[in-house]
Amino acid sequence: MPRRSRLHIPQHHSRPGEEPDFSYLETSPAGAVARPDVNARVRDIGNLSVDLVRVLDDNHVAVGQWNPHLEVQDLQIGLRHMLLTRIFDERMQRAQRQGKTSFYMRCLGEEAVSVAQGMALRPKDMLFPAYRNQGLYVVRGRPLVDLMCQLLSNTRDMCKGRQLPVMYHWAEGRIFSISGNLTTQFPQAVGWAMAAAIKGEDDIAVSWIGEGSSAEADFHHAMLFASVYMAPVILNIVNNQWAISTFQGFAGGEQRSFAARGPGYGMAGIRVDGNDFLAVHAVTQWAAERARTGAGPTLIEHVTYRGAAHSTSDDPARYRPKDDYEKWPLGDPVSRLKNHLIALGEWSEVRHQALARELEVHVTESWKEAVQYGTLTDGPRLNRDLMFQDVFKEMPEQLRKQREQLRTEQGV
Amino acid sequence: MPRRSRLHIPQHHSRPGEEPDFSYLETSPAGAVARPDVNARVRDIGNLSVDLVRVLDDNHVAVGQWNPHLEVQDLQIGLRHMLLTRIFDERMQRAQRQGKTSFYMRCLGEEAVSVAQGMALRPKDMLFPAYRNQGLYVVRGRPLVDLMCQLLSNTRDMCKGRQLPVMYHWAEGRIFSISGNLTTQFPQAVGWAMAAAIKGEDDIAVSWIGEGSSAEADFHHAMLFASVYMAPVILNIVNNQWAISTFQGFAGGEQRSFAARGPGYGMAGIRVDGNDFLAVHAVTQWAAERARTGAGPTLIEHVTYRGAAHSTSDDPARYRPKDDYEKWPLGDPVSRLKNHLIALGEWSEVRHQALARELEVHVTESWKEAVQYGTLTDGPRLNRDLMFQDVFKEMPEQLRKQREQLRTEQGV
Amino acid sequence: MPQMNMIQALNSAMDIMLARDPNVVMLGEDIGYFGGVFRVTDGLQRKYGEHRVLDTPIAEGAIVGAAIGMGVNGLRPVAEVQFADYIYPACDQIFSELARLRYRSAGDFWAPVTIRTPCGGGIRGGQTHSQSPEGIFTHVCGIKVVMPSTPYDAKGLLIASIEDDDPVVFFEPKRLYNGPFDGDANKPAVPWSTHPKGEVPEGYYTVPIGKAEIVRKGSAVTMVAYGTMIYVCEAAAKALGIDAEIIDVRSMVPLDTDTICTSVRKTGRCLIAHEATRFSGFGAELSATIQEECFWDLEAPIGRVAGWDTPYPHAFEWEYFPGPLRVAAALKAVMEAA
Amino acid sequence: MPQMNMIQALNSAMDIMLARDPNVVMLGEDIGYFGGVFRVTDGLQRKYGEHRVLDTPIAEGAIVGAAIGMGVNGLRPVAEVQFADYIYPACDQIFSELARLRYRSAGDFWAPVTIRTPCGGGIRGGQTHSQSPEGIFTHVCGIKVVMPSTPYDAKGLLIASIEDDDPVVFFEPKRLYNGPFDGDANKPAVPWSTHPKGEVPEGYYTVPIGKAEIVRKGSAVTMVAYGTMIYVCEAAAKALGIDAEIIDVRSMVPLDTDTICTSVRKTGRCLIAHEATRFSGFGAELSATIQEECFWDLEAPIGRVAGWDTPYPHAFEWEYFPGPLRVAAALKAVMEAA
Ligand SMILES: Cc1ncc(C[n+]2csc(CCOP(=O)(O)OP(=O)(O)O)c2C)c(N)n1
Ligand SMILES: Cc1ncc(C[n+]2csc(CCOP(=O)(O)OP(=O)(O)O)c2C)c(N)n1
Ligand SMILES: [Mg+2]
Ligand SMILES: [Mg+2]
Repeated sequence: MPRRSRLHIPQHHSRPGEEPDFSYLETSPAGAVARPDVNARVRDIGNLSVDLVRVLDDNHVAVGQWNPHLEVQDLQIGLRHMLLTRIFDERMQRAQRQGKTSFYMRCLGEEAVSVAQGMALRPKDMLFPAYRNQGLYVVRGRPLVDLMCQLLSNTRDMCKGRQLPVMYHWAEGRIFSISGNLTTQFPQAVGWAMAAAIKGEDDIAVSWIGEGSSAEADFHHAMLFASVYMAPVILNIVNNQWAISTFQGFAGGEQRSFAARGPGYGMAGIRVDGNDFLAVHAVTQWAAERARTGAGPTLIEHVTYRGAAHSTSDDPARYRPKDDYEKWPLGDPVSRLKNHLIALGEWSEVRHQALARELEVHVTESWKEAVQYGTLTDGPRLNRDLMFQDVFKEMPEQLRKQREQLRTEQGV
Repeated sequence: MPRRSRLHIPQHHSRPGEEPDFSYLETSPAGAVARPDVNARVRDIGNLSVDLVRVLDDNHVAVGQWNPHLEVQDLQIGLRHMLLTRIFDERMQRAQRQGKTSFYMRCLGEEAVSVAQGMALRPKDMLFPAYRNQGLYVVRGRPLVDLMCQLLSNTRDMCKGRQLPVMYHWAEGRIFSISGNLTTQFPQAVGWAMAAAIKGEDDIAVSWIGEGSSAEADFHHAMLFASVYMAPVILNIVNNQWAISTFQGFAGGEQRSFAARGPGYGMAGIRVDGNDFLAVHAVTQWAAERARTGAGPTLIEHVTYRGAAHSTSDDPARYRPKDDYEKWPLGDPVSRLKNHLIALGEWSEVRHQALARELEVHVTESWKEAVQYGTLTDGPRLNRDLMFQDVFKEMPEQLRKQREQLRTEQGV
Repeated sequence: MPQMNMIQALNSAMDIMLARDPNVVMLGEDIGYFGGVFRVTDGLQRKYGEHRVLDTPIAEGAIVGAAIGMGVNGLRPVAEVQFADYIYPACDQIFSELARLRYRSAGDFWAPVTIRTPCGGGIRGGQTHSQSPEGIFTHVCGIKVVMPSTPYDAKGLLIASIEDDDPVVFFEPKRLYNGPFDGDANKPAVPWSTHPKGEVPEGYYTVPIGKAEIVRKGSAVTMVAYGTMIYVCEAAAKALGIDAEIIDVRSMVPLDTDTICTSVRKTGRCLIAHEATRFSGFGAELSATIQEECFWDLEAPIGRVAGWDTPYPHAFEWEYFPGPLRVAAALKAVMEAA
Repeated sequence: MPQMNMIQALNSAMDIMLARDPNVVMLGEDIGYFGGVFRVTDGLQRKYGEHRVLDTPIAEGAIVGAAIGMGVNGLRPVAEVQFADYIYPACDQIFSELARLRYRSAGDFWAPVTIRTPCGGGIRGGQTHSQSPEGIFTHVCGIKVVMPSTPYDAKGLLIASIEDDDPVVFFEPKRLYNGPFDGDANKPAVPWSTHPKGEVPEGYYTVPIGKAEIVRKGSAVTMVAYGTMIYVCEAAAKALGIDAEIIDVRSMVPLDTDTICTSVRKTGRCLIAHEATRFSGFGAELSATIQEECFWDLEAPIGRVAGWDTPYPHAFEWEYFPGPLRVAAALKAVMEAA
């Protein structure tokens, strides 16, 4: 168009057919960032929101003050959880392709976020996840069959057929229901944390959104209430660089890190290498202790990469280079933890292969069980009467009538 | 209550019957803050959002790099505008007490914000004010009679009787319509500025909200869009310490300055002494030039004090000490500019009194004229048919019928 | 029995619930130290502490969002939205979250939030302090919607709402705070002490959600209304000397179709009145339902009388408000149709 | 004439308007480089540049807020909300600002914003990708509300909406993007090339806002519907062999009462159908208006058939959707009532 527009448009760094270009990414060397006291004043730790907390160095060694010094066993459990998450994802993606479910979303490349964080928290801490946090269910031990039944909307679906696949919840496991609407869980987590504080309980709330979702009003709502009441909450932005087709610059990441929003609201902000299991674990522990001791909330930005498509409905080849994930400078979280364990002499390729096979069998067995309870297309199916329940605690007359009408309509 | 709540509740510094306590206020000495280049990178000027830009020192002398070196004549005009605003406010407050209007809102103590900013901008810059920016109308020369007619909802009301008093607008004067809903104008201003940039025009948009209003979602919307597209806009937060009954801590001001939100979003943020005419003028000029040259938006926090009640419906004696305004550490904007002019040898108490009398006469004369066009209670009144216009550009059949129905109902 | 105006009755309901249930908390703009811009929460923070009665930032969406989280964590939050005109920033949290949480989680999560908000015109509030948006909320499945018209009902319904495990949007017709109002702004104000339902028990009681009330028995026509319009309907029927049966809907969701339709079947005529704009207002649902249920008994078209389909203009408050003249004209039309 | 599906028709409308009027701009999530998740804006950014077709952050409220400011500054913005289920964060900017700006400023300011958003179910979208919230918007005075049911109307109405100086919320029934759909999910998909209104002129034309269309002439009953339900109504009438007159509302605000009521006066019977939840849905307004206008001609109660008053459940999509069975049952009831 002829007009000389002066509007700034965020620029993607590479497009289909181009070389992936990650030169925009600002990082810090592993071990370079100091770990302040958990009670540090926000104004004294502004650097945490700009630097990048990293523990694993290029030689797979854990270095610096943020090293959480985890037991080898915990590292192995973490690796197992991440690998299981990945294998589960692959299998469910295939199931969708086979028409067994309507929809799926993988977290390829982001496994460390949910797994390391899940492990750094206490079982009674309340989790308000987004749709790409399946690792939390793995850490907290929800049987895969249960997750699969949700994906299948079958007779054992925890959501009774009401939700799109991946929108799990687990009351006893203290994992909140996932909404289809982005970011709504963020202020809810803050409210939950406020309630814990009001009641004098020391459980904390933790919530996750994508960097794209941080554009929604509820991001601001959560930040503000967390800051004003110093709510015991950890707010996570998983910056996987993409929101469907738009890169993180369209969410405000071009000018400044997302973690920097924290100090802007008078809240601690930490930018962490989201593919570094140890770093994610360490900052989560720090933030959890800060919250639990009444020193206030923390915003954590996880710098990571969305390895797969946005969802099974998406085709990333339309908007980014095919091989970009392989070029991501922060590597792959599973390989990095694996290599760290190998460097420690506590793991090997052989053991890794064996573990992978074991987990694959576990996933396959679970799937076999799950489909017995029905799939979206084949029976057994949930009773359609369930459609009218839980709109209200007690079914009002009007819904009772509609239920009858449906029964008549379907000739039951 | 027996429970040991750990929730942090922001604490007011002084309550009715107590001594006003402003020890929480962080200030900088006049002249202490350096003035960076208008193209400075956000990350290099973080201090501007924490320090306090001040020009007038305790001896009424203008000092430091932010001194805008205004002509004496402009200073005198500024003083006149501020004084007129104040006298207008007092008279309109009385009119409300006399039952001539339903409602009024004064800006006592905040006159410098609108007047100095209005003067630092260009006539074609588009203004999106809140309800306490009447000074903008004074600067841009809207006849007081017109404002009064709006307050009276009379036959010459620019709003045709549709708006609560003080919700003015002025298309030719480039001042946008005031909504009753807080903060909605903030993202609209950004959109206006984006349009200017898209069209390649170099007018900028400027908007104002109170610190209390910065809690609304639209604050975040505005910040984000301004930052992402580097829109040519100035976003102002007038921190007059109060939002009806809650002090600025409830809007997030306890942990951090409001200006600090700017850098959090990758945007310049400046904290300025809002009662210092020169400082407000200077930072506005800086931000306007920054916006106009494509270097991006600026968030300005004006640290000031709401001298009067929130509105004529409010009773501040219920929630703050009676004499708090007199104790406000940053003084009164009118006196400070007056004293500066006196110190310059360009003003005197005698001239000030004469000016005040002249402006009082002007206000009184304007009022006499305005009430001829009707008051809320006495005629002449607007034609009630107007109620049905402007819902849509063309009146649909349905409203035509309702208009007829009203005519019948009222026996016309 | 003590006399209370509607403000006192609402305050008493909250006082009782804060005392009875340690999980009840209040939150909203200016509701704490100050006691609310209409003084409905006056004294509650002083009595129960600032951890039970919370002043909040000015962010209606955040207030509801946080209240949901609190509700999920076992509290029973009562959120105030300062004016119903300012409830829209909270629409997403109300429609997408509060209303759907129980459903989408198959009953495993739910948030017993009550949202109180003053609505309606007649106080010179102009277009942003006069709205009646209740109709919008009635279309969203999963939330209950109520509006009392007397101090007695206000207290009983508010206690019932707070105790209800479903979310409730509780509209307070602010023109009724200080007395019944029949739409004639020229008459002197009438205090609640003149009204039988200005008598309000000190203690705990509930008025069940989901039940309409016949406030005047009659045989010639059924007038269906709620909030301020109850009194306008009474005045209009009286002025015309028509033996109207007047029904106070009170609960829009769930709707007491039985009480309403039984009456219309009896009278054969019906006029519906509300202050909200007419087009797609709650009156439309009332009319549609009544028509479906009572078609064969109707002797005349069901009438609707409402606010005009324009914003509420400051200068024309009484020309806008569906006052006794407009209601009487509509009533006459319903009576004379044949 | 070229064949277009609804996606192509909408794309063509925007293409034409971007070319005709330099002030037309588009903004929304994923609409630019990517071309939209339903590909409705495909190719437009490539053709008109990233300053005319803007990718935005994920913030529906901000998108509408910014669009208003753009509109005030002389542009003619077309904002996309990715799914109608996600329009609620923008409610305040739509209800309080976009709808009221012209009124409150006495005509001095206004913003000619069009908000496009895909609505309705039938694509296995579950409760947050299937909603039909149009009824809510029809209650807000000051915005026009339209929904096309064919590619031809989609293009003509979208051009008319963009050119309209009033704000328009433009609902796109997404199940119709690729072909007419009569509610029977077991039948093979039907492409638009089989439908006469799949023929769409290449160039500029408008379909006026505010005019309903009689899509089938008939004498036994009037079926009033819009969007996907048009085809379900056709199928149901055909299945029952009933000579129904079927009216596509197209424009909910302003509503073409004349066309609808003329038909009902002729047929004496009426069934209203929509996909949205029934209670307080737009069907209520249709029913109330028709009843008021046509009472004396009605031979049976006006019927309503709609989505159940529950969220749209993923597993029960076809039990939820008001398909041919439900519509036929309702139609039968309307025909047999006596
Ligand atoms: C309120 C709302 N708007 C839009 C959408 C559509 N949508 C679903 S996911 C998505 C992208 C989210 O990106 P991000 O937050 O970065 O999360 P990621 O998918 O990268 O994990 C969009 C736009 C939605 N679900 N809700
Ligand atoms: C959306 C919305 N919520 C609440 C209100 C009621 N209200 C009007 S002014 C006000 C206080 C605003 O305080 P602040 O932003 O600090 O501005 P100030 O009055 O101090 O200039 C409130 C809560 C409103 N007008 N709009
Ligand atoms: Mg992302
Ligand atoms: Mg203030």
